[in-house]
Amino acid sequence: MTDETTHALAYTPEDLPRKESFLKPHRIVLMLLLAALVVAVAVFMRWDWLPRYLPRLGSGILVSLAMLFSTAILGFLLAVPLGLAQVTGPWFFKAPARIFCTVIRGTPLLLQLWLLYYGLGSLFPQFPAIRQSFLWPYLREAWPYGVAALTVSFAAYEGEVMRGAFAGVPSGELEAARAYGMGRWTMFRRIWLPRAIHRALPTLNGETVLQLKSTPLVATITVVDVYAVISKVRQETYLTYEPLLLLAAIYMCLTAILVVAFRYFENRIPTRGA
Amino acid sequence: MLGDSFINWSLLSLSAPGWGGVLLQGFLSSIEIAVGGYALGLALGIGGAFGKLYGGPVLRDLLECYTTVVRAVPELVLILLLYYAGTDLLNQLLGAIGVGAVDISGLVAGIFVIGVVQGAYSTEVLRGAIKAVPAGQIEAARAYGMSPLLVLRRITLPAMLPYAIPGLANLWLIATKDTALLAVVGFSELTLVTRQAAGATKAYLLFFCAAGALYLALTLVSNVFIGMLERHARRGFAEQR
Amino acid sequence: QQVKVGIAAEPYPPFTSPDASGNWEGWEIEFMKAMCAEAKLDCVVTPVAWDGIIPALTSKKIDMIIGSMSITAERLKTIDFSDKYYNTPTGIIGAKGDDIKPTPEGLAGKTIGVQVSTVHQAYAMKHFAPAGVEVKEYQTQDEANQDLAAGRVDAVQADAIALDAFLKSDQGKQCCDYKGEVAEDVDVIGPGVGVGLRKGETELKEKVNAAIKAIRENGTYDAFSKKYFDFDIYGG
Amino acid sequence: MLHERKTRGTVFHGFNERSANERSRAPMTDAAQAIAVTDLHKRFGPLEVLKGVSLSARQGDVIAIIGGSGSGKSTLLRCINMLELPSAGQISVHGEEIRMKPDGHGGLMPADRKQVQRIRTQLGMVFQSFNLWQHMTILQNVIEAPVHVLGKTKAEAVETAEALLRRVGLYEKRDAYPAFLSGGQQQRAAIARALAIQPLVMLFDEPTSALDPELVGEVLSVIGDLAREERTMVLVTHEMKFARDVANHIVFLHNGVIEEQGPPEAIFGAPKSERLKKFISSIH
Amino acid sequence: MLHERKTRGTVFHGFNERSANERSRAPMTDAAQAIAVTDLHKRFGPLEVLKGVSLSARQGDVIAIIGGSGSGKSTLLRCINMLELPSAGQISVHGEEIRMKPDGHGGLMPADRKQVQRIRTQLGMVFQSFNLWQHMTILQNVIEAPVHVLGKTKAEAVETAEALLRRVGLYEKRDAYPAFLSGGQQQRAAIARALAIQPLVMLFDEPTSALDPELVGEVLSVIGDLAREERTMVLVTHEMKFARDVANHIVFLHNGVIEEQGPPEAIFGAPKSERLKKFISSIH
Ligand SMILES: Nc1ncnc2c1ncn2[C@@H]1O[C@H](COP(=O)(O)OP(=O)(O)OP(=O)(O)O)[C@@H](O)[C@H]1O
Ligand SMILES: Nc1ncnc2c1ncn2[C@@H]1O[C@H](COP(=O)(O)OP(=O)(O)OP(=O)(O)O)[C@@H](O)[C@H]1O
Ligand SMILES: [Mg+2]
Ligand SMILES: [Mg+2]
Repeated sequence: MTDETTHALAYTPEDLPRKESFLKPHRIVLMLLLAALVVAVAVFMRWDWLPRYLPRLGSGILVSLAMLFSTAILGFLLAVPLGLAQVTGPWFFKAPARIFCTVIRGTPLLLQLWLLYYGLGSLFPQFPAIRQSFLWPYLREAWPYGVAALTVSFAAYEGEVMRGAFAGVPSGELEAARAYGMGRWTMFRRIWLPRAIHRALPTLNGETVLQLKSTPLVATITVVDVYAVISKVRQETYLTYEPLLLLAAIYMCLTAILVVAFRYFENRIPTRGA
Repeated sequence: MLGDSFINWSLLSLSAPGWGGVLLQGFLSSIEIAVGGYALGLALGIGGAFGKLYGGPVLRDLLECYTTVVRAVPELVLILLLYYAGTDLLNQLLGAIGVGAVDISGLVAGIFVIGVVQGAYSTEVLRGAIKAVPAGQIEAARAYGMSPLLVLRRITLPAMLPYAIPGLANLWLIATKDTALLAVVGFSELTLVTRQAAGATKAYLLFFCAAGALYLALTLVSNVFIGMLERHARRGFAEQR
Repeated sequence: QQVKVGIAAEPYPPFTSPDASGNWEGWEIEFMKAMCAEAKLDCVVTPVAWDGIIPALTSKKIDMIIGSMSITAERLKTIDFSDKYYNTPTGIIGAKGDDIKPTPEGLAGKTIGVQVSTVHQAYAMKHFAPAGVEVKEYQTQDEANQDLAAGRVDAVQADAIALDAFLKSDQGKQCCDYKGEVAEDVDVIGPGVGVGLRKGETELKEKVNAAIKAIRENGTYDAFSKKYFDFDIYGG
Repeated sequence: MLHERKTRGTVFHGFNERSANERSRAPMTDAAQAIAVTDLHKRFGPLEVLKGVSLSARQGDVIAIIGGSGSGKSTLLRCINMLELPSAGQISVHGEEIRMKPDGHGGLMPADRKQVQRIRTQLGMVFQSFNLWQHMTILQNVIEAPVHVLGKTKAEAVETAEALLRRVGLYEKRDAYPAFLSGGQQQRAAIARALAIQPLVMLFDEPTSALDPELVGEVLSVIGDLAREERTMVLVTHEMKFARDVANHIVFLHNGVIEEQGPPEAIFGAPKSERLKKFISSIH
Repeated sequence: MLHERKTRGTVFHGFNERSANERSRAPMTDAAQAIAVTDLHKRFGPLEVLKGVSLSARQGDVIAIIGGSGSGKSTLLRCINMLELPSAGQISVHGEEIRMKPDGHGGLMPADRKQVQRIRTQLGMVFQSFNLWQHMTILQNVIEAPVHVLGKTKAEAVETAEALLRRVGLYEKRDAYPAFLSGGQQQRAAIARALAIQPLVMLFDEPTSALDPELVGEVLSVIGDLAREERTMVLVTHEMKFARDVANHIVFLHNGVIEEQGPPEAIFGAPKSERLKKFISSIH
């Protein structure tokens, strides 16, 4: 996926409104209308269930965030070799990396998740060796499958980004490294890799927000994230709209926090001209 | 047991007792929804992009809210929200206009849901593409006396295509994959029928892999067409990138 | 008059499950056909995600629910029910050889799987969870069974008939067996399974009730039930 | 004129004072007046870029506007065909005044869009960065405005276009896309495109400054040919030697006012204002 | 020497014939020989870009390579530090010959990578497009090679680097990222980076041709200073006046052979070859 598409799919720091722009008259009217809407929603809809579920919502949010960060970090670590293999690897690295990225990016995450959990997961217990191994307590849980699926998906998408980033490091900068006597490994470690990551950083924002948007899928394999908690609310209260509205609001807040955090980091690591 | 779940290909045969036919049926409805949703999204996107670029301040802000919400909230949540609340609202709206509540079929609901989500995405893609058209090109058109509408038709739209096609192509691939999320609301598209088939036969791996192959085939075939389209649209640009 | 009958979009044998040509079949489908024929309703099967089936009803995506939905006080707050059309006990299954009793003490420290938004879930939460049983919730019954076979839960609580169907399948035969019925609790489990309807649609409700009564009386009910069960599913 | 230079609204009637020029010129009539700009002001927010500029060109005039960077040359040219809306002042083309009305923010806006569009077809603008339409071949670029603005038939437009392309030496490239042409070729195509609407006046905004030095010559020679045909032209340029050769009138803009103007010999040979002297010495 | 120019393998021993030069030079010894290139050939596929070039530079020499576009100047320079692998010929730096072996495709490859890496640290290359590492600040750019190639301590490297940055006038910008500097500043930073490895010879490949005209001066003045310090340099340049001022030897490359060479006065004042005459007249 190109940077622009990621941007079109995910709210990113460039979209953050500027402060002074709120003060235009029509905005004030719109904001008043919005406030009225929020008040109406708060007053006329049923929210009496909320206090009961607050603790569970909190832990659900934590689970969602844990899913997000663990998979984004693991996925990124995988993405680096995936990108590198596609740019310079010999064919026996290049081809599998390409195929991996194509297959993962070409199939729905939901399907991958179910394939891992119900498909692969149901094979494991048939091997007594696995059942007796120390891994079994983890394989019994749902979250390892969620982490695996989300990691693989992030790695595939970010792997493409890293491929572009590695390939896009100006050859002159690598040549300069060679010209000053760097060996291949030093050049990779000191110039190529950091420079590629530096180039990939702006895209990382968008990809991370996209990853956040993928996390609720793990609820379909019994991981109790915030989405699952809200599903439970819906089932227990038989309310159609209120829980979903709250859920949307929660995700918007999470996205906003992520985006603000990213903007903070972006300002610290200048990527202009990257 | 292991062998069964892997090798029992007869489960995929097209006529009962094989589930192949059902799978293909689900695949077809996935494609139907993807096509419909994508087209609706494109229509919304064209309107949205022009509204965002040239519309009044209120319209611009409303569109900004639309794209912000869609881009900040998971598709799964949006799909639930739109599937239950959206169609309900649509019905009430139609009722209010006096058309009377229409019977929204699952297909229409699916298209509507995917379309609204895609609409926000394509708004952003198209807006970016229009902005990428060098200002000078439009200025030149104005300088030769073209009316705004003519500029749009003859210059802006065709000139933005090369910038828009990669993004729009990605959106199409996303549309095909987002249809899978409709499984969560019980719509019989490929992913759900796959799960039904898997649940009924316990051949989970076989069916999930088969569905994956179908999705992948759709992606790969789409990529071929996208490549052709892109080459055509970029014919004047070949040297620049 | 066309009536969209919502059923759970997931296999729930022997009540509703899709066959290899994509048609839905099972005892409940036959019940629906008989009932609708009797009531002269033009019924269309509309599969809906189980966890959204009540919102689907209230938001008019469907007009009635025939999905093995037990009549409970909790649900009656939101929707209406016809008279019951069957009632079966609630049972527990577990892995073969596992020492599991269908009581809070017998399950302590174990994990039990239930389908969400079912009376079984409510029951497990009320009676088992306080006794230190981990209750794991699944979107569909099939998934719960699957995880039992995969060893990810120790027991599954559900409708005894649905469990029986699973135990008769290849997979069920290999892995699990029936551990017994749970203790009665009418408050939670309710008086049986009814047709779910929107509140206030009394005309439809009366038609349905009359039809259920009629097919019970004219023998249709027993005729199709015999194909599936060798006992009286209507219950006492 | 010199005393006027100090006032903000410098007035220029080139034809009144030019006499030493090689080109003989008929006495002014309205019809012969190709462009007349009167007391033009242009503000960008707080910045006043044009501070009352008046300028007129008769048919056959070749006027070169020179001046330092940021002096407002491009802005002046762009105001003439309303690509920039002036803040105050009048503009007439071929004796027809462009009607404008206040835009409510202290500036002006066209009172009649159709009039502006019509008048623009009498002005052939050539941009610094060519601005050829990238999605069209060279020929398509050239016939675009004749067909879709002037309503000519395609066959007719193609015929004219091919003649023009032959003239700028690009006939062979007519089916190429702009991206595949060198800068000099692109600029010549842009000139052909501007000529295709058979404009009364050609406007050039630094037509060679985006070109590599080797390519400048080919474009200047095409413009020089046009000048020798007595085509009315207003050109902004940094090529002083060229301006001196082709223009019959030079306008030196400084800080949004016309500092000095006159025939090329006077301007380059005997500059009066200090600023012009400095400018000329800095260029050489 | 002139007769040799006609053969393909032109040999140049600058120190033997230069006498009219302002700089006094010690008689040649191997140690004083900074660079020696012998009969260098370079093919890109079917295209033979260097057709047997020989060249040597003694310590303190400033050699300017001039020639038309595509004559092989950059290729020659890049072969010297093995950024391009020669197809045939020998290269020695400071008396040490770079060992090469056939690569099996009719060309050569280094026999010992480590040797090449070591020799490269004796050559400070400055590129046309700066090639500063964008993810590092200026200071980090400058200390990178000393720390990670030469193994100096960071403190030591920073000290040298700051001195160098002060010298090229960029001390204040040491913590800025390259993208935020002007081209001229970037090129000066690149020179500091090259100097930081304390190279025996500095190699410059058109160090100013990617710069806007206003910025050229600042870079040339830094290079001029280096030349006056008798730092050994080989520079490819299009700035003839500059070459004349700073170099003590000029090499005119044409079509992959050295057409003519000699002290600046001879080359610019009294060119012998027709091609050089044409080249010089085309430049001015
Ligand atoms: N759209 C604009 N918004 C704000 N300021 C502008 C705009 N266009 C031009 N300016 C300012 O107006 C001044 C004059 O600009 P103009 O382009 O007319 O100068 P110029 O004489 O053409 O200079 P150059 O030789 O560099 O092209 C400059 O200070 C410029 O920054
Ligand atoms: N990597 C390469 N592959 C193929 N051909 C090349 C390569 N590098 C250079 N050439 C060709 O070699 C010839 C000489 O190139 P070189 O860059 O050495 O010229 P130059 O004298 O530096 O010219 P300039 O003044 O334009 O920089 C050119 O014809 C060029 O196209
Ligand atoms: Mg300008
Ligand atoms: Mg070169």
